[in-house]
Amino acid sequence: MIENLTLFLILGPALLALVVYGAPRRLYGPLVVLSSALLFSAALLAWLLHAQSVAIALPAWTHAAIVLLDFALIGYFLWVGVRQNHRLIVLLALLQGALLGWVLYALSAAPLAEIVVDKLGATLWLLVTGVGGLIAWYAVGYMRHESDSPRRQQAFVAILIAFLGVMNALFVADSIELFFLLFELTTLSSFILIGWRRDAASRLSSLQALWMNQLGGVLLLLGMGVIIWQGAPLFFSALLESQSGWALGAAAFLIAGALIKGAQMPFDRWLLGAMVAPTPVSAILHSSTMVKIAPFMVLKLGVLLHGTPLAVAVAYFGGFVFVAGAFVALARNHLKEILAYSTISLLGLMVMLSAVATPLALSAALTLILFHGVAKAMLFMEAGVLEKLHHAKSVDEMGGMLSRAPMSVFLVLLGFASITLPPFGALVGKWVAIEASAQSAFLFLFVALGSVVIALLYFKVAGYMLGKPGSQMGLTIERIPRVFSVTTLLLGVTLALSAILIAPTLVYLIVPAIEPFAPGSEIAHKGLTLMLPSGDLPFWQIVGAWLLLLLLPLAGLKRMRRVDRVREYSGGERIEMQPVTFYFPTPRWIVRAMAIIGAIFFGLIVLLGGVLWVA
Amino acid sequence: MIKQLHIPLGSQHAALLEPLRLDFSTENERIVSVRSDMGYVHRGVEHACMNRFDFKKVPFVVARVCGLCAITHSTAAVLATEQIVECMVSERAQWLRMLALEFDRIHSHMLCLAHVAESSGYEALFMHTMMERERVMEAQEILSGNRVQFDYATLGGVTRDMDSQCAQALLAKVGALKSVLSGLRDRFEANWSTQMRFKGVGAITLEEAYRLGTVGPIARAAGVRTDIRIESSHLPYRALGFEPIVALEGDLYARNRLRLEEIAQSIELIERILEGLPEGAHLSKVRGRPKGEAMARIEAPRGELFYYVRGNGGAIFERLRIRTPTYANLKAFEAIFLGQEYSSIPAILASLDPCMSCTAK
Amino acid sequence: MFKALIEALLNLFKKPDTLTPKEAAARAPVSGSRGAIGYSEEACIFCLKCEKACPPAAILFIRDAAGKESYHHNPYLCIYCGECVRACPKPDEALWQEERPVLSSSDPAISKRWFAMEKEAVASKVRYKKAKR
Amino acid sequence: MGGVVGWLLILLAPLIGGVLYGMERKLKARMQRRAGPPLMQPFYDFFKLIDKRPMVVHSLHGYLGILHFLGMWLALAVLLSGGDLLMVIFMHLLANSFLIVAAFSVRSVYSQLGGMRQLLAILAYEPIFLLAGVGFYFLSGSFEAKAVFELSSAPLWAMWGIVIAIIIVMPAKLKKSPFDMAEAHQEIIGGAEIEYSGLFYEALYTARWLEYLFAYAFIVLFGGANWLLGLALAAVVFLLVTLVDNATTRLNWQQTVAITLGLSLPLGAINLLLIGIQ
Amino acid sequence: MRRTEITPDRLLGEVRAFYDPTRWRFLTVNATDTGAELLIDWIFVPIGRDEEPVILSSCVAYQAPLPSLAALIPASALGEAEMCDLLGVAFEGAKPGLFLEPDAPRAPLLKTPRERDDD
Amino acid sequence: MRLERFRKKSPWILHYNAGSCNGCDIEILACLAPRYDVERLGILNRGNPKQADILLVTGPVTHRSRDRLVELYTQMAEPKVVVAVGSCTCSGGIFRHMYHVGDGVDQFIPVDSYVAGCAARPEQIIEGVARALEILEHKSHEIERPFQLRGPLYCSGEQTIRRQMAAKVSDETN
Ligand code: NFV
Ligand code: SF4
Ligand code: SF4
Ligand code: SF4
Repeated sequence: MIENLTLFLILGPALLALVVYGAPRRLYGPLVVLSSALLFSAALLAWLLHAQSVAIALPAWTHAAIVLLDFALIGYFLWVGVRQNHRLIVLLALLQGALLGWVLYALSAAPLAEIVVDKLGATLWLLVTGVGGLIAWYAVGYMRHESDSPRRQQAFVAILIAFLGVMNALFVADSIELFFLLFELTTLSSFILIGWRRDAASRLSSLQALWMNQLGGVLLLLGMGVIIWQGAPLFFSALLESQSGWALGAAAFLIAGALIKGAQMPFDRWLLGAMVAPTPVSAILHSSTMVKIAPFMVLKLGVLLHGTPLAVAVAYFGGFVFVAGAFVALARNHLKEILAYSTISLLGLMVMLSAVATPLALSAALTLILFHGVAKAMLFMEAGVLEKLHHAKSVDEMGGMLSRAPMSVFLVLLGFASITLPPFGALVGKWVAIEASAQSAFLFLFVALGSVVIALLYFKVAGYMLGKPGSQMGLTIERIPRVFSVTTLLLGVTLALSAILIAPTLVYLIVPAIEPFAPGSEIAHKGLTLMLPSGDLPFWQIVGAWLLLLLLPLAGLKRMRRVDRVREYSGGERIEMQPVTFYFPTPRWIVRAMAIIGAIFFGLIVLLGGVLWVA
Repeated sequence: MIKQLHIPLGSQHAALLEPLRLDFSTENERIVSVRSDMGYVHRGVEHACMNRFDFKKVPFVVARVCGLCAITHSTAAVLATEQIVECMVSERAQWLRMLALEFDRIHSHMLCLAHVAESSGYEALFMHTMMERERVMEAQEILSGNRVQFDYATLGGVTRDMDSQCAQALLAKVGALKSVLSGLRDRFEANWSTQMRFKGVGAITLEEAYRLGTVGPIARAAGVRTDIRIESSHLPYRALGFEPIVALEGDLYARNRLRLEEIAQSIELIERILEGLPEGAHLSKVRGRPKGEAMARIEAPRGELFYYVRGNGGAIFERLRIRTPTYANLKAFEAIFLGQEYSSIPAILASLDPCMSCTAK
Repeated sequence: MFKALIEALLNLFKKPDTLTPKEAAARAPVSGSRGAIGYSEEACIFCLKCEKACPPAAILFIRDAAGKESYHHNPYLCIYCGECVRACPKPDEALWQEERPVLSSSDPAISKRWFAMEKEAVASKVRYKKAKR
Repeated sequence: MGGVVGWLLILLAPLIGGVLYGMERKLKARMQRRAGPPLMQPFYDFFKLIDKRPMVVHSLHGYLGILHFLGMWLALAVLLSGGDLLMVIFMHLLANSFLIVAAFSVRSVYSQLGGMRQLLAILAYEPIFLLAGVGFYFLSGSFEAKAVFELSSAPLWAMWGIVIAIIIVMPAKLKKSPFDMAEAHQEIIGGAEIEYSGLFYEALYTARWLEYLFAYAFIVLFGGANWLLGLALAAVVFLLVTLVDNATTRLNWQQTVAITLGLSLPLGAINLLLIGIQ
Repeated sequence: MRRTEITPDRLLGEVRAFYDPTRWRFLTVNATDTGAELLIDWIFVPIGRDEEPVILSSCVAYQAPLPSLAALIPASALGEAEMCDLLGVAFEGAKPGLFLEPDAPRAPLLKTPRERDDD
Repeated sequence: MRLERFRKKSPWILHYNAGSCNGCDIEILACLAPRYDVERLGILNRGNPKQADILLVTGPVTHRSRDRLVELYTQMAEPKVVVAVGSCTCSGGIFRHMYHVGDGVDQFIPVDSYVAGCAARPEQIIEGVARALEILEHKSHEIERPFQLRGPLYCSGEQTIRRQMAAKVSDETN
């Protein structure tokens, strides 16, 4: 059963994408909904049925197909580079080709299954198909507001759906060779989708994304090279079992490659550039699923790193990015940019936790991966709604959005709250994070500082949206197309429900997924009470905070009676005050310094890889 | 990104004693431009003095231009009028006028200092300064019978004489004040937080001070050696051996110190006046009606106060013109505000010691 | 800061500068303090010098048909300058300034009544002049 | 704490907080050589505020004030019931976030500046409190306040640096000079509070009492099992904070953030390092 | 009071000729309604010395346009605005409204106050 | 419990200078200083109309400040009292009949306590405030309107919109 589901989850999206693309205009919307539902049910079923790891060996011909596809991709990149006259891309493509050729040349077949479905993979499928499916659905509505031809719109949505298959496969690929292909496929989809709008900015951003991700590919290939050099099989499971130094070296390269995909500094620019693309792109590729490759990779190899200087380097790198990303975000003004940087920042935290690799830390990391995915997807979708329906892109234009788009603002606030306030998943993740990182030196300082800065960031933006309500602020729910409201509300409800059920959620969703990597997690629950070894989160606190946060929107809807309305104090003058906000201009040198520090960390990781390999 | 945010201050505001409206455009709280409206207190005193009140009432009316420097207004009006009516003012009366002026300076400066402390969030220092200020207020009551509006200077002299008992009481009050002055200075200066808050804040350069025509403590704190007490001979300040105090930095810190030093100086002057008070009548008769024109300048607590009077032989002035020190300084305010943090504005404003009721009359 | 800290600490043990209600009540105004304006009709010779001298016109004399003047004073208009007393030929007898200040009032009519009185004072003089002519 | 005492304290919190606030006002007045208000003044204010005609800028704003109060109570309850210290801090953030959102939701520059500065104040003190939480964890092996109260040797001795750090940021938390820029009466007239009146201001006013109690209860933790020592420490800090309030001017937000973080964060970190080494 | 008579168009030249901000302070501009015309005085006082002030003056018709000193002496703008407000002097660049509200009398310090423009 | 009792014990002040000469204002400031320490009576200077119970006005109300005065007054929640401090505030004082003043605050808003003096002494001010507090204790929660408000208050359902209340005056006077 699992095998079939796996195949469906991997290949199904491509098929469905074809159907969606080819479907008549009228049918394509429902078809997207249907595909999303199908995929999600499959993922849910797989998750429910999953008992232990299932290995799936692919038929021999697939190897040839993989190789073919690999070269096709690299060839395509080369072509893009030549056509766009982008030397770096050409160079990297050639490098990739050479490295790949060499790897393939030295590769010897191993009797291992290419795909291993473990609980972690099954859990991540839920995220990919759940969030991704909703985004695809949302994209149907979103693309109607684009100037594209219907055919092209359908193509766009189809690519999104097909992409889900890639991600599904990626999270269960055991063969690094296969993983490389999938990695390159995500690069390709990034490139295509970022460049979707075909204007100058899109072109530049997409090319930037391409070369940076190619560099990631090169690093992956280097990692593979190390493994091949040692004559070891090109599989994660094999890699994890070998205890020698070269394995660490290989892991370092693999992780470094993944970190680029996770847009960790100094490679943050490409994710920022993704802003120019239609919003669903940002939502699906760059916040909720694709960038998660970075923490996923660290999480996967975490056990191998455990206790090595490499782990320390990666952890501090992650911690640094957490704080630095939040700081840089403070200075930003476009909502999407802010969201992008806070994604980078939080990815840093996940990377850090994955590198710490204690059961608690891994649980925290996975919690963050999941809930951040849900929250960020929702936030990006709302950003899209604000952009499309209210023509507000920068935070300035959102002054007083509350009176125009209460529902969107409310959901944005919910999204922000879910990352900064108890009892939401992401915050609980952070809480667990501190409790986990407290055991390992000073990492928690990063967590403490970073979470405060993130809170500052979010409240600042939230405040701005609330800034200028109309004179008599009654909240009337605005009319927005059903696609938008249903998709975002579903995510919102997920956040709200998971918040009150956070204890069971953690115990039944997160812990089993982490178990195989770091057995002996001490997270438990009693009813709604969440219990960690170092402290409890009793149910009444969860419920209390939840009620307060839920009372708020209810309160907003209920007008007070028998209470006078008065105008704001303005020193006795009858002037309308305008909303204000601070901006925190991060001086250029700080941004540069942060990039440099990031680069040093990054270089250190790669260097450590090299040293460990040689040693 | 909208970088400029407008922060209005006033017309009613906790940091303001008087209605005044400042509209700051700020970047992150840093002032980039300011617009002001200082006409809230315009009552039309000049008009009333030219239409309703006869010249003998004018000193009492113009005293109500401002309660902080009431005595300077009435003295200036009196000094100007005395030039164009027949009257002999005794030396004693002139000395007593100086005495009242110096008291007024002390109380005004102390109020300003207290207000600076309050505006910078140092409530205890505000209380402390106000507590010490009570001594001056009491002295003023002993001197004139009222705490604020002295109604002391009048045409031909002063409204009441002073006996030796009164002089003793005054000496005791200023003596007590003198003894606490150094402690007060310590609290303004020997404190890291006041230094952080005041040093280099709200500064004006010497050049600007000249260019913008500043007067009074603001000018002196920036290094301009200007003091009407030496620049005019309406009042016999020279007999007291007077030398103006000047500071260099021109910032809030310097202005605080300058005011404290001027308080000490005024105390000294008061002691000298009480010591060498000449004998004579405190009040002499005024004959005739104002005819011709005259001007008078005196050093008010905030700087140069100018009165111009013109009579045509009638009981009512043909023209009375007041130019107050704050009025002269207003242009400099803008220059001082620019580039400051909004959070320092109340303190800066307090230290500039603006007086809108003087300005708008 | 430390000096200020210590001083604040020491202040805890000093008697507060605040007047207690009793002290405040017992505290007579400073001798010579300028307070309420007192008037005695018996001593007054109705020279009207005080009315003329008063800057805010807080003293009004209203003349009835018989030419009898009645004195009116508005303590809520008076500026307590003492000019009236200085102008009065019989200071301390007809008109004097007390040391105690005037107490507050809640009578909402003070202002209105005075407006009427101001008109009346002018009118009464005109009327009287006319009648005399 | 925990147990019946804890819950009793939680119930009576506004009362105790009110008295604490009254004491502070009295103390402050005496330090300024004034007689000061009666001890029960906060309660007089309380009853008066109930009696005012209710008035809001808009409903949401009013509700948010009440939510702020409830949130503060919840945060206090988490602390006094011996809950997880990190959660205590997050709950406190939750409570404050209502106020901040409220501050931004009205069209008043002062309110919004207040909200902004409140955020910055949080930036200034929150990391230190998190640091303290971790410090307690190092000593007791648990993040729970309960566990701290079982420590036989008072954490005060081991966590000296953090105690000092907390004392440094305390004014920022309680909105006292020199770090009271969030309230800054003379600049932004109370900041976030400015648009509240009557009953709704009441919520903020009482939330402030709770905030006092919250802050000082956190200090009591440093006494460990020896809660008398903790109380004494809290009393000393109380006196100290009031004294400093009466001996300094207000600093602006840049200075505040620089001083609090620049001074207390390294101090706390070094202290933690030392604890870690042991 | 010693006056130097000038004509308005010579004002700027005259002032430039002697005005040194470190030696002279511009005290104020003053206007007096003599009943037939306006007497305008520009008063300069010495800084730090007890000397006679310099008074430049000029008699002009009520509505005659007058040059502004603001470019040379920033502090003069205020005085000019006030004179414009209270006496209706037509200084270059000065607008009424510094002190007076819309419903107040126009140019109240003139001997025969002007009618309000709007009624 | 009779809540009215507490009004007297915690009167918060808003001070507005409607064109005074500052004389009375500095005496109000002196009331806050240690010598007279009005906080002993529970008095706090809030500087914010919304949280104030007593409006201390000084000055004869100049034309430019009258709108502001009324605006601030309407922003105060009932029960509230107004204390006119100083002769010029009670009746215009020396400024009476000048062309840019309104001859006393009671031309604009109801005054509960008139404090004489020029300048009013701190003792007088405190006494005047005390008198106003007696009145405050017996006031109802009914809306109090500024005098220059003509026409009905804007009400929707059970709530009164105080914004309009102030705007009316502005329309009238400008
Ligand atoms: N400006 C001014 Fe005055 C002073 N000093 C004026 O003569 O205070 Ni009101
Ligand atoms: S004291 Fe002055 S104001 Fe009062 S009645 Fe006498 S002259 Fe008039
Ligand atoms: S001046 Fe004296 S005597 Fe003359 S009317 Fe007045 S009170 Fe009477
Ligand atoms: S009553 Fe007198 S002292 Fe008080 S403000 Fe009015 S004019 Fe000034």
